[in-house]
Amino acid sequence: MLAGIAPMFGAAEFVRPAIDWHAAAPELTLLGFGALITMIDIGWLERARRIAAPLASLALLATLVPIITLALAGDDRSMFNGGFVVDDYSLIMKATFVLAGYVVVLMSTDYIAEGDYWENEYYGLLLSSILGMILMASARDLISIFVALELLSIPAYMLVTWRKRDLKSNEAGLKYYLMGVFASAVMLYGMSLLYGASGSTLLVDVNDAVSEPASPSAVVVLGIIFVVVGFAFKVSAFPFHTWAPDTYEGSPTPVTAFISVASKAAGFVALMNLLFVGFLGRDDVFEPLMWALAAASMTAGNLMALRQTNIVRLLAYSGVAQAGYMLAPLAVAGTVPPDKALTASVTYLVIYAAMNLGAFAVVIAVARKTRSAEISDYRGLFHYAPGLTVAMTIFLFSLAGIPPLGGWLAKFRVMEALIEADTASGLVLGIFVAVNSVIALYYYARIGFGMWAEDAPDGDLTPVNVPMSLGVALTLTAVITVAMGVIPGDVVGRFTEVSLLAGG
Amino acid sequence: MSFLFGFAEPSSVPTSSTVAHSANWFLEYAWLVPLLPALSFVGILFFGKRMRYRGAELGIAAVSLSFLLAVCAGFAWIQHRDNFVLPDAASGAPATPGESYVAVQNSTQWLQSGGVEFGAGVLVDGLSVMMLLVVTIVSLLVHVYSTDYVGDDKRYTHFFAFLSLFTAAMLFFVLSDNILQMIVGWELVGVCSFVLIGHWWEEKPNSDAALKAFLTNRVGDVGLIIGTITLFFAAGGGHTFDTIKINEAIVQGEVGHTALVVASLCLMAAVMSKSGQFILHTWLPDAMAGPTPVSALIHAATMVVAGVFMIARLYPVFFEGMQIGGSSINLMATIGAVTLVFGGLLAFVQDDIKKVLAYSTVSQLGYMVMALGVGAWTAAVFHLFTHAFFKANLFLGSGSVAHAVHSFDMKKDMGGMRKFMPKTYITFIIGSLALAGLFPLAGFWSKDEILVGTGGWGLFGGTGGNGAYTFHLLMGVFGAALTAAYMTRCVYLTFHGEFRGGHAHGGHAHGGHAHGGHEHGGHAHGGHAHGDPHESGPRILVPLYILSGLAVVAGFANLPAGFQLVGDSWTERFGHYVEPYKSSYFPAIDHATPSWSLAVVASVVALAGAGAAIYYYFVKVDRLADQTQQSLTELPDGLSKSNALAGAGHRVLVNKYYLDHLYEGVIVAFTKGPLARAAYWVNQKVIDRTVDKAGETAVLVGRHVYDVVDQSVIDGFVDGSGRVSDATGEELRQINSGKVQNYAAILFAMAAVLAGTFLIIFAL
Amino acid sequence: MLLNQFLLLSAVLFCIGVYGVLARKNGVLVLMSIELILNAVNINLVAFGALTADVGGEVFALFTIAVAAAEVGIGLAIVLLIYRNRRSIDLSEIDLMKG
Amino acid sequence: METITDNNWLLTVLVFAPLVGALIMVLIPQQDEQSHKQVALLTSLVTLGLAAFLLIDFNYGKAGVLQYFADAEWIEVIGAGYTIGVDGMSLPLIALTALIMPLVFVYSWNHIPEPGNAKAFLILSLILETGMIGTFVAQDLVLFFVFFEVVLLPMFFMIAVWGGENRRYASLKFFLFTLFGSALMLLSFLALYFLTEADTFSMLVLTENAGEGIARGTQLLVFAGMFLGFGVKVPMFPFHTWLPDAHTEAPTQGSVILAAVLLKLGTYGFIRIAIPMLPEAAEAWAPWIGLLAVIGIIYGALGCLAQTDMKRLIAFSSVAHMGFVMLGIATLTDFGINAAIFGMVAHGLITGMLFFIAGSVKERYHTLEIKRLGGMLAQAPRLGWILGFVSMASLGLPGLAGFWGEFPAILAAYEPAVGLSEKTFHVYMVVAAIGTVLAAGYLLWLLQRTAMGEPPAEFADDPNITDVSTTEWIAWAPLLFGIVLFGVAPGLIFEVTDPAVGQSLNNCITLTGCEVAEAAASSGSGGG
Repeated sequence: MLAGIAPMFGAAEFVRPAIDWHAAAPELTLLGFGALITMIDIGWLERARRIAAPLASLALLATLVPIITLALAGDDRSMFNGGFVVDDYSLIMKATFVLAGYVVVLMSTDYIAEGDYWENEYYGLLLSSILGMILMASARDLISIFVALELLSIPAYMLVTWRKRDLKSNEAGLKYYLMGVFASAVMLYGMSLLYGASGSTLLVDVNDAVSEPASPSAVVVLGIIFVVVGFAFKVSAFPFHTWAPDTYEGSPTPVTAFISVASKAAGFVALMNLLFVGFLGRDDVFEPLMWALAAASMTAGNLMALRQTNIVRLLAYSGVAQAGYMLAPLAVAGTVPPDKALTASVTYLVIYAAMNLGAFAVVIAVARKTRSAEISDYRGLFHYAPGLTVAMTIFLFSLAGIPPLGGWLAKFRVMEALIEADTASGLVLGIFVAVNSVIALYYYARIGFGMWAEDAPDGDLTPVNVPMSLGVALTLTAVITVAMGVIPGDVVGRFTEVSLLAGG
Repeated sequence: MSFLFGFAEPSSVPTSSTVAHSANWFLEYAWLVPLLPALSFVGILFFGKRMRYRGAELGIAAVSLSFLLAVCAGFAWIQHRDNFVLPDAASGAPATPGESYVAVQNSTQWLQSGGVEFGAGVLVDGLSVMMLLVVTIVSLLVHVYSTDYVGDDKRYTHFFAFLSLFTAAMLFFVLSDNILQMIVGWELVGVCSFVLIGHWWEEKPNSDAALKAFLTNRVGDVGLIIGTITLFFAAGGGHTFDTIKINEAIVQGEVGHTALVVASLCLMAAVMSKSGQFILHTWLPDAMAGPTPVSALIHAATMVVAGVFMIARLYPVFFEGMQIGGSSINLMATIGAVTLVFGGLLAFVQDDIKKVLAYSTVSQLGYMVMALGVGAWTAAVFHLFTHAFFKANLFLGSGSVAHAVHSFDMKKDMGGMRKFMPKTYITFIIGSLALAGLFPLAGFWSKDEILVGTGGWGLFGGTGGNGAYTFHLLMGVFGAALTAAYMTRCVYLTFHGEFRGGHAHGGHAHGGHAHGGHEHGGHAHGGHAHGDPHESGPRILVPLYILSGLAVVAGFANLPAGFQLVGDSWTERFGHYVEPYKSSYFPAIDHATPSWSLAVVASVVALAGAGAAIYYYFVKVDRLADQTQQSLTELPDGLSKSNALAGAGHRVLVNKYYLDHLYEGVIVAFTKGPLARAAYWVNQKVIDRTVDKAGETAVLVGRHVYDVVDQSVIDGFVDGSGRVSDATGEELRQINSGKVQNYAAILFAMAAVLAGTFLIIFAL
Repeated sequence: MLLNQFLLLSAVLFCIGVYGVLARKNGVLVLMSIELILNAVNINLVAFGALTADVGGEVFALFTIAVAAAEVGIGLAIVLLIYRNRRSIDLSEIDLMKG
Repeated sequence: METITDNNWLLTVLVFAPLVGALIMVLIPQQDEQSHKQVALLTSLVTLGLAAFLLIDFNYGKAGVLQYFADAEWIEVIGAGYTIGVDGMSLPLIALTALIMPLVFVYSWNHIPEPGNAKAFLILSLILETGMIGTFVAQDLVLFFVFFEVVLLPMFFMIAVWGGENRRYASLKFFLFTLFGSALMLLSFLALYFLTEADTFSMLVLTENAGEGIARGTQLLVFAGMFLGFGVKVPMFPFHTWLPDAHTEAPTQGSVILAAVLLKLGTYGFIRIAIPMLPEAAEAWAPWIGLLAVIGIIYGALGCLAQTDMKRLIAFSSVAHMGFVMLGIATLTDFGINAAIFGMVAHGLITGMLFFIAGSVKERYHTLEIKRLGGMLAQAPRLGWILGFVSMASLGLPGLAGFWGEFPAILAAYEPAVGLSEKTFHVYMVVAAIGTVLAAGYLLWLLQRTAMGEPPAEFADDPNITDVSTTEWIAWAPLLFGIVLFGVAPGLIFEVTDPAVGQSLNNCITLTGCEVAEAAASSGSGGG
């Protein structure tokens, strides 16, 4: 496929790269809608408020259309020397991002409208962040990964700070921003080293170069580590998770949901792109690295979650642990067939997206009544909001990995990959996963216990008013969570075909 | 009736050379005998309260029918034994009728597991038929007796239900054709015993006694289980519980000696608990907390002989395992001997009439076990047979007395009862004489056969037997003297002297006694509550008559060979029909020749024992009682009562003849005083305490294990790991200090650390 | 030879930037330190690009510069927001949320 | 391997019928308690009817063969199939489950525990039923795992919401323990998948394969994982500590279900999965299993003796009883495993019944403290007698069901499978036999303290203390009947399980040479 592509510099004549418009359609659609929302905002100001959310929903659903048509077309596509690739994996991730974004919009609708916030910009920024994500799914080039990362991050910094007069929101934004920038700086430094080692920004070339025995080892190792550290921040792996609890707590909850799911997923997508396309030849370096990150994340995340009293912070730490589970298959990515580790992580990501979004949806719904995210305020929820309680139970225990809820399949796939590696390190990590799911269960079950078995504080039993859009978000995520556990059949079946097109 | 009793050709081919499928209806369908009381149990349980006689009529009807069937089975067995002809395998020629002893077995598959089939069925031979008769008749009489005795009890129906269940279980047990089934029966009778001992469970001593009985038996059951299992794997080519197969295998020497030693020792433990052998006997006297009919039926006549029956049934196991006949010392005989003496001594110091009888039962069971231990199988089984009648007689008699005085305390509440209850007195005397072994009552014959069977020949010059068990012979003779003596004491205290109960203790009898009072605590005694005691009614007396009649005649069932007064066809009938001698499943034992001289000596010793006691009680105590105008129960013998009655006592002691002195001071005082008391002390303070302590220790250990191991160590580990997790989580939280520059420091530092580490690993 | 000097410069610059990020309390100075780090990266990229005669490095550097501008813009906005609400931009005081 | 696929819709309907009932109940408003009770009972009766049909239609001549076998795709990507079937090993347990649930619902008719909400309570119970039956029919490891875990959540909530004072601790402990075990168990399942050539979760194939081609050391490790998973559920010493807490705090119905069925999931796992699939490792582990089993027997009994709470005592007795079951399993003989299955059913009936009684006692006396109770025979004679009867059954009285779980297990320990140390198992046998004494000790002690004696002053005139009510009779009668029936006719169960157990062990014979009690098979009839 590289054939016919001339060197891009020097005396050679410039050849206009062929553009597959169908392949780029999702990004273009989203870009168009994002621009539209921004324009409407500029033009209509207040009058645009009412249509902002529906328009954003429409944008995301519209973006889904080319993703589906691409999936139906079924063939892998590649552009720009393999810097932009559309394959099953990227389509699934794009669909996940778009659907997660859609759920976030549903969750945001009333939250943003009821608060005294700007709405039009909110959706515009949300869409551009999602645009960064779906771009990331196709990026197979250091530059485009970098650009996609910044495209998804910069709007997120602003969204986190959305409650302008709220000190916590300010602080959350500052921390997220600063840590984000530090991390991307480290990552960039690593990228520059990798570029230096390979002389190309294309991941395929990077892989060729780093796999060479002759490649300068120190530069490659440092490059890999710095890049991984940069994305370890994004996925909030221990010990690069520090920002997450503070940011989650301070931001508007729908945004928290967004960064805890979509942004984390984007981090994983980038990481997987890099590992599977760029560094696969150096599994001797990234496997121990991933192993350490995974083990540390799941253990520390769970242990810290044990002591939390705020449900958002708890979900933040549980997110750290979940990141650990998702990283685990990457620790054997070079040992098992790469597809295996990849599909394990992808499956986990998709299921995690559903259940974690759902959990945040419940947090939003409950906060509508209690105005609080303290765990103690969840006591007795069952007595006045049984539906929400059942939903929250589903999400929490799915996160804990209890069959038949979706989370079990996610953990199953992770363990499957680890065991298939048939190495001591894989087995030990498997035991880490097993033991950690027990620790994790403790805090999930504690919330469950409080909701079901304790009395409501002050005996206040007024029901929770759940607006329709939030209800749709809840239903959607709950159904997906359960369905993924009981009849994952075809949906997960598609993931088997997930393989990274190496870019060619 | 001929088709029922008569013998016909076997309708089917015998499954094994020694087991016949009899065409005889009563032997084939012997399982009906236990089934009837079982049905009666169910019937009484569900409908008893609604019946006219509150369920008693159903129980009596069922047991009567069982009794009739048992009698028919007895006749049928006699026919079978005399006429069955087993074709000689080699020549095909029939052997002489009556020569072969072939049991009837009727089995069906019960369950199948691991490729092994387990049968359930009846094994009918002389032994089981004899047991059927004994159990059904005693049970029937006890049923009748109980209608009066517990007539006012609030749990009357329930009482009869469990009498029925017990009868069924016991019959089931004796008919078992395999050990597994025996275990079932064995445990079921234990449960009935538990329930009936604890019949008046409102009072703690009763439920304590019930628990003790059950738990002591449970200890023995460990042996039963292990012994049974050992046999299951060792005998009959492996994997069978069938008693005949096991026995045959052992007789033919197919079973390893070690397995038999283990099995016999284990089973012996079970026997010791069930049949009240030293040192597991302590539950039996306590079991007297149950109603008297229960004591008569379960704790004298039937259940407690289950152990003896088991030895008899599995005799080859013990014969080989204990090396009966192979050595002059064997465990079983010695346990029996110790038990019989020990029990006899203990019977001396009891104030409670039922306890006297209970220890007497222990002692007599000791005789049976000793007899089996020395190889005198028939004698043991015969003693079982006769003992059932006279001991049931005695128990029911004591109940009759207690019914009148509302107490079992001989010293406090009885005395002079012969004036009030002459009929009971007579039956009681007959029972006592039979028990003491007075010629020609039942006990004489059976006890004499046991003594003969010991073959302690050095002394009396007889022949035969399975080794010279001289020690056991001496113990047996000594036991005979003890028996006669304690029964004399019992009779004196109960029926002679002055009545000590009634008005003097009127208020006392109902409430205070630790053990006697509750017997009638449950019901109001109408108009005669505080009047003089009076004779019991016919429903109590008739069973007494029948049993005392049996106590007289039962001994004639097995007159010794060579008893010249009757022809040979009248001697050893019991042995002939019961003992599976020369059958394939019975060891080759050597029958001892009866010895008249031994019988005479034993009788004289017994009479001496009785005479001493008569002299002591009827002469000395009576005289002192006359002098002091008191109703005395014993002499102030200086050992226990020197302070209490010093004045009168010293005068008597100073004035006694030399013979008196020798007699009282040495023989009686020693036997009755230190020896019996020492035995009693050992019994109460050592053995009984051990039993109780074992229970307490188990509870204490349980507490300790629970507190220390379970709650502290294991649970502590679990909770501790939780706390450690929590604490670690708390520590880790410090990382999130809230300061963004600290976060940045962690980010860069970790990046540097990782970079450094990996550089060292990969680049250097 | 040439390359090593550039890389060294870049590394030193990176470290100075990191030091600034960690040591300065003033939010604006931290933002400036970030610029130092990003420029360290740019030096690297351009140096490597020159070494391999590949324009990719320069292109990457251009992207970095552009994105850095956007980032710092956002950063300044956030710092300004904080200043409005708290009347202080001392980063060490901002620890409402922790644990 | 041969399977029979006739009527294979039956099992699916059987498994999911309770779930359908639960879904119907979701639609009924919470206030309408009566409808909830009716629907729940009806659903469980339908399930019982289906189970009865299964019992009738089952081909007993081929009890060793999987019947009603269905094999459909489920999660292709991980190679997990919807494979279900039933043979003689699982049939009794399915019947037990189907029987227990209607009784629980009958009992619930007027015994909805505090704080009420019949709807949620009954829905959870129905989900439990699906999970339990599903576990017994699953013939695919992943499906088994999922059903095995499905029961966790409802039981957790049952304890957490409707439990006693200390329910928070107890429910969490239950949940964490079982999850810990099953997480490691899952690792083992996966290892098994990858280690066998076939790359399958099909239990049929894995059983046939019987660990072939897996290195001994690996087998041991894999077995250890299952051992933990199943052992926690059983529960074996020293993983038992969740059980007394869970039982003590759980509502009566929860305790009954827990004791009657849930504990069996662990032992069932051993005989269905761990042993036939990894016979070599089983052989190596068997002495240790046996050791823990007999420790459990003695330990559980000692624990019972230390208890002051009736329910806790019954809970501890489960540790001892399951010790007998595990001892039977540890012998690795068909005889021992038959005994184990019988023991499971018997324990289900008996201990389930004991918990029912404990619940009724609690309802009447508002306490279960043994010290305060007494004289039940005087105040509620039928209740007292039932307690006595069931205690007798529990201590292994011959003629009642409990005996056939205990005695054959002890018997089997005399002659464990070839390759196991006879001496070791002889010691186990003796210790287990001694355990029966202790069992009698604590049960009779309980009986004496609670049922016998005069009623204590505080309850003497309590009008609350009534005899057995009609709903209680209806709920209990089948259990009581079952205890007698299986005690008198143990063949009813043994003859169903025997071929299946033999079948599953046969495979292990051919491969590892542990000729399990072949002598027994050839020796033919024992009782004539």
